[in-house]
Amino acid sequence: MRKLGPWLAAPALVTLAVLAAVPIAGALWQSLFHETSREPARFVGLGNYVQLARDPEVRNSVLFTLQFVGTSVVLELVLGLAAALVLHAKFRGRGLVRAAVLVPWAIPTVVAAWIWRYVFDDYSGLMTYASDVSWFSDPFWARTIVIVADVWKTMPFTALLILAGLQTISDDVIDAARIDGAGPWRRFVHVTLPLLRPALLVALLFRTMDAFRVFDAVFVMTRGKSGTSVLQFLGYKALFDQGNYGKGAAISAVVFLLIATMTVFYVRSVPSRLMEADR
Amino acid sequence: MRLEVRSARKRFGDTVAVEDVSLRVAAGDFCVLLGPSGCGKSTLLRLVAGLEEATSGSVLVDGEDVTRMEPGDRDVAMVFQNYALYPHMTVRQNLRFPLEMRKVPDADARVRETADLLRIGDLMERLPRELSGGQRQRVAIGRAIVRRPKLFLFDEPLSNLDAQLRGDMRAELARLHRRLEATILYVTHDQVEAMTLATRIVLMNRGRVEQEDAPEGLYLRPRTLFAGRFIGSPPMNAIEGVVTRGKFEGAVSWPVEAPDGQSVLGVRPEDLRLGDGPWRGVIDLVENLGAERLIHLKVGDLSFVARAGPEGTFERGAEVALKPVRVHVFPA
Amino acid sequence: MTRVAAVVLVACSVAPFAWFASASFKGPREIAQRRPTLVPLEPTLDGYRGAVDKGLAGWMLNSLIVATATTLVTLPLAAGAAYALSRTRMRGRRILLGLVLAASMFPQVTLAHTLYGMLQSVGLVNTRAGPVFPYVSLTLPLAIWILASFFREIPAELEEAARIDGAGPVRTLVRVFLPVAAPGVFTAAILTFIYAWNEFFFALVLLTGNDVRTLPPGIATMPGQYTFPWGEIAAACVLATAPLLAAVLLLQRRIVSGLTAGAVKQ
Amino acid sequence: MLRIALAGLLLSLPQEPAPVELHFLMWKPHQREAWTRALRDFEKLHPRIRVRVEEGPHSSSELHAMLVTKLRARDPELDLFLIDVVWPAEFAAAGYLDPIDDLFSEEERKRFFPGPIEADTVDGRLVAAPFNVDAGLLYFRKDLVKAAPETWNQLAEQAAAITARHPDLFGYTGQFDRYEGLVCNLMELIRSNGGRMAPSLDERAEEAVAWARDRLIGPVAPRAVLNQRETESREIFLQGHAVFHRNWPETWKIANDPARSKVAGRVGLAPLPRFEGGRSVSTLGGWQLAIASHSPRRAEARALVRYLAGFDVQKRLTLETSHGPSLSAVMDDPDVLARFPHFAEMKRVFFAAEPRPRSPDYAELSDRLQQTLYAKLTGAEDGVAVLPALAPMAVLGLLVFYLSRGRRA
Repeated sequence: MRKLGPWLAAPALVTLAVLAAVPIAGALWQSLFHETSREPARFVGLGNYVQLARDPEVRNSVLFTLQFVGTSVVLELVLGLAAALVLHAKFRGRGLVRAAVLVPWAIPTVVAAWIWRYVFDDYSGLMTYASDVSWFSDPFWARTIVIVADVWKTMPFTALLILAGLQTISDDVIDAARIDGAGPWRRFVHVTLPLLRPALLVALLFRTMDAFRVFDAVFVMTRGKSGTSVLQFLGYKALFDQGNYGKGAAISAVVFLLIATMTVFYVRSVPSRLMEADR
Repeated sequence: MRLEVRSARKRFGDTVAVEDVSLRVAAGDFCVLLGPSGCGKSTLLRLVAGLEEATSGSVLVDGEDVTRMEPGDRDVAMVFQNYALYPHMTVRQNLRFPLEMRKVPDADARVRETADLLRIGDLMERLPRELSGGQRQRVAIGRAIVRRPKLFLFDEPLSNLDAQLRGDMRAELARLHRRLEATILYVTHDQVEAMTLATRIVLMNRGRVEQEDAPEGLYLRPRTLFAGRFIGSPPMNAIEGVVTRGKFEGAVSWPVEAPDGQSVLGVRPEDLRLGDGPWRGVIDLVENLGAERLIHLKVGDLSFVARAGPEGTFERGAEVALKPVRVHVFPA
Repeated sequence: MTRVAAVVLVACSVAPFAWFASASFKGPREIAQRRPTLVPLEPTLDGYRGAVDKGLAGWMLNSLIVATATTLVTLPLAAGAAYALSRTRMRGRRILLGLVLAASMFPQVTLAHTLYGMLQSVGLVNTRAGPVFPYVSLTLPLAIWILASFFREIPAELEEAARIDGAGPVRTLVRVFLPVAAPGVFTAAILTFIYAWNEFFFALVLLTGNDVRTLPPGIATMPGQYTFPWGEIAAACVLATAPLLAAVLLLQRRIVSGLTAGAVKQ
Repeated sequence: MLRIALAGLLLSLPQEPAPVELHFLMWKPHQREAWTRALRDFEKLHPRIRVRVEEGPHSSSELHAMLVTKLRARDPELDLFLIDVVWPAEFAAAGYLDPIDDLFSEEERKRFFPGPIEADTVDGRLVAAPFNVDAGLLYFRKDLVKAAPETWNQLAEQAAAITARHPDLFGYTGQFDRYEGLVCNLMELIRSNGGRMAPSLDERAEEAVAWARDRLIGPVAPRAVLNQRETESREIFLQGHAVFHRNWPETWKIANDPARSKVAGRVGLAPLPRFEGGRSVSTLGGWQLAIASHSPRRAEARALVRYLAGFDVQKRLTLETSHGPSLSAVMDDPDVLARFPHFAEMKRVFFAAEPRPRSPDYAELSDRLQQTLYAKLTGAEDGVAVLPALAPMAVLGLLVFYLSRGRRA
């Protein structure tokens, strides 16, 4: 079976090359041309990127995307950690609680977007009991709601990753700390947290990459208005609404490069052991 | 059935696991590959099994070269350290599997016979996770026996069992070896298992054969200090010194028949007699093991261990005379 | 204390969906009312009937077809690669796994344009087969990662025992390896299916005809020319989520182990 | 040489032409039977031509995406199709449309409403034929409003007076969500103040937008309109919660349908108000018939265009689907007026309907316009301050640094 290795891996790797690597290369190449549904392709080198840099809508989109990623990932980590601690505690009905926590993760993102749009609907939303603010037309609230929807939807995923980390910590280490007189808080800070580092890092890595790819919530809830136009949405609009293929390719290249740099920055800092592949 | 290994070598990258090993196992032999962990004994076993390919050298079964042959075609059975029972199959299916692979006609009869032999008849419909360590071990052995192979390979089969169970299983293995007149190649780091089970022991160290001999031979006539100290526990006392014209001079001196030159005098704790003799030692510690006592004493700045029966009083700090009844000399 | 925290956690997780589900049973008048009622006063199935009229059944069937097709294509590819990456001492294994992990990071929009052109040239735009291609490339990395983690947990002695028992490579794979790896394969299949069922970007871009649309684009573009049917949208959302909820509640342990497989090394 | 000439001759002999299948792509019709009957009659007139209809998605942006895909790929299964009134410039620039100047004489073009013809003429050439017309209209509660307001300020005053007596009513609802509808609603305010939207908002345009922000949304219309489109804003009028309401012609039928509207029978119709010194302007909508430049069946497609743009078919479809015809004469027809008395009022509005700013890059132009107008209306800059945007990322970076700093666990 040893010699079969390369043959077994080949089909998957070829698929990935053709359906992922080639399109990425295509996008990067396409971003060097000015092409629209009305005009043929014309080489402009980095012209598209210069235009993007000068376009305030793109500037706002990059900034909001970063704000979105930062806020939602940090919130998900903190809430996820809290949820994981609750799930890790021993009490009757724990399985039920875990199932309930999984519900948001299982829900399609489009559905989650509709839910929160209905909660915050000006006319017939739940929040009309709270105040008459027209939520989605106010940039601050529109952005907050998009982040809340994402945190609500994916916090369970982070919680599960951290819970897995918690479960690898053997109870007798915690007992030892208890015997050494460490109170619950100090046990958490000096024993649990340090041992949770790998799990927290992996959760951060996965979630940051995913957060950059936000699109569904913005499309359904706000269609990018009130400053919630994330990069993927901007790329979608340029490519499929405005038929500006050069601009769309350039935006999608920016998204890709942002994620690539984050990945390199992360992979260098995540303990290589996690990336360990061989036995 | 005759197994022969001719100057086998195995390298993993730049580390050499087995270095030019040759050995012969006759039919009915219980040959034990003994040595510390990392000495290459398991790798050698896997070479014989065909799970690893020799970098050079060859393996012959009944004179037939099987070096490049698939494990399944070598008519060889193996019992793994972690039993390697198929978790999704019941005991019966585990036993039947090798027979199915070979399309053996009287499979059910052989399975029943093996189950009776190993007294696991009542476990047949259970899954491996529902068995105890000892039961799993017995089923693993059953899966080897049911095939009636030319050669049985054991890879430290008892190391996962507790002391009590290990003793029982050792007796069981010895009984099976006699009943089946099986030819066995057995790997262990436990010298007690080697001494009790083996008809021949191959002591290995850092990929090479240190010494190959019957158990008594290895115990009585160790050829190197390593062999001397590996067999017997607590290990043989070793005193550095020099031999000149039939007399060893070191922290102690004793007449020996050995070539002149730097040497090491080896004395087993059980070969030391306390009470009289030219050597003087001060008792440092007395360990009471019930049936016997281990007396730790200082001779000059050397520390010795001697074995004594339950009688006799030995006080810490007391001075005592002692002499060896047998010595071994090894070139340094 | 943890008991209170657990209640809060459950409430926050389930309440929003529960409220939206209750909205799905409200009639058009009650739902469009200012400051809606919490529980439907006059429950009715109009929402569900309306959603079905809009083509929900078709969307659901399309989602099922696309998700199943994706899973059936992704799993064998992933199993092969995962086996090679975790069981054989293939050269360059670590780099390949790193590449595979990187492949799961690609944003959809970057793939979109060229992939759209490729699919268009073979006439696969606006067909159910269309989205399967991007879905496979997006689910492969996750599936490989999960399967590799599961395969790594299977002791090598099992295969060696089978080889010694005389089973050839194929029989070893079929009779010994796959049955033992089945739970892992099943978990990877569920997660792949759920991803394909939930995916929105490519479904929106590649499936414009209402007869081939899957659930996400169908639901997202439900507000039509004439009505903003909150009742129908809520109903469609409930029906779109039902199969997933069932899967998650029934296979919770499996899904959890899949999600955390390998993510955290002992 | 002779043989080639002969072969050429043979080919051009009038043989019995083979039957042709014409592919017509349109949106999902509301009264499909009316369309089917009209097309079957066309096939009777032209036995050689079969018409195969493909129904695209209803939303115009999705139909746009589908059409561009097919046209870029020169899809053989596309001969005739419907395009929105704002697309001719883009599609003509891309070379997708087969000009049809020769199909309608100067005289015949005059029989269409001027707005659509203007929208369908690109660089002086007629590239599409108007099929139906939409225009912004003012709906109001006849039982509450004595006479429709002439000016926007009058509307505000009347609304204030009425809502004072009926506190549960809103004064006005319209479409002010950030989408194409916002451009239509605000164009009607801006143009009726004599302002211009393209290439940028001029001073009178800014005035009109300011009026909408300060005097309309909030005091008269609920702020919710900033998140509402045609359907949500109409629902409030149908539930009887609004005095005035701006929408397209099809709202007339819905508002008078008792099954769906609480105000059926109490609905008035009028041209949209204007600012002092301006004139009432409605944004032009509606669909045009266009022929694919790459289609080998252009001759047959032109026959179908003439048929569908002809008086008889326009009249029939208007009667059966109640949409606004593109030929003005149809709205004077006694049978039509008998059926739809409100058409008399609507006709004046259709004549005053103006196309939106025209450009080959309309989608981008409209998107930027929506951005600017929405920011002005909500009074909130979309801009993201750099600091609050990067702060969370900094926290994230610190977290990663802290978590990875420890000894390789």
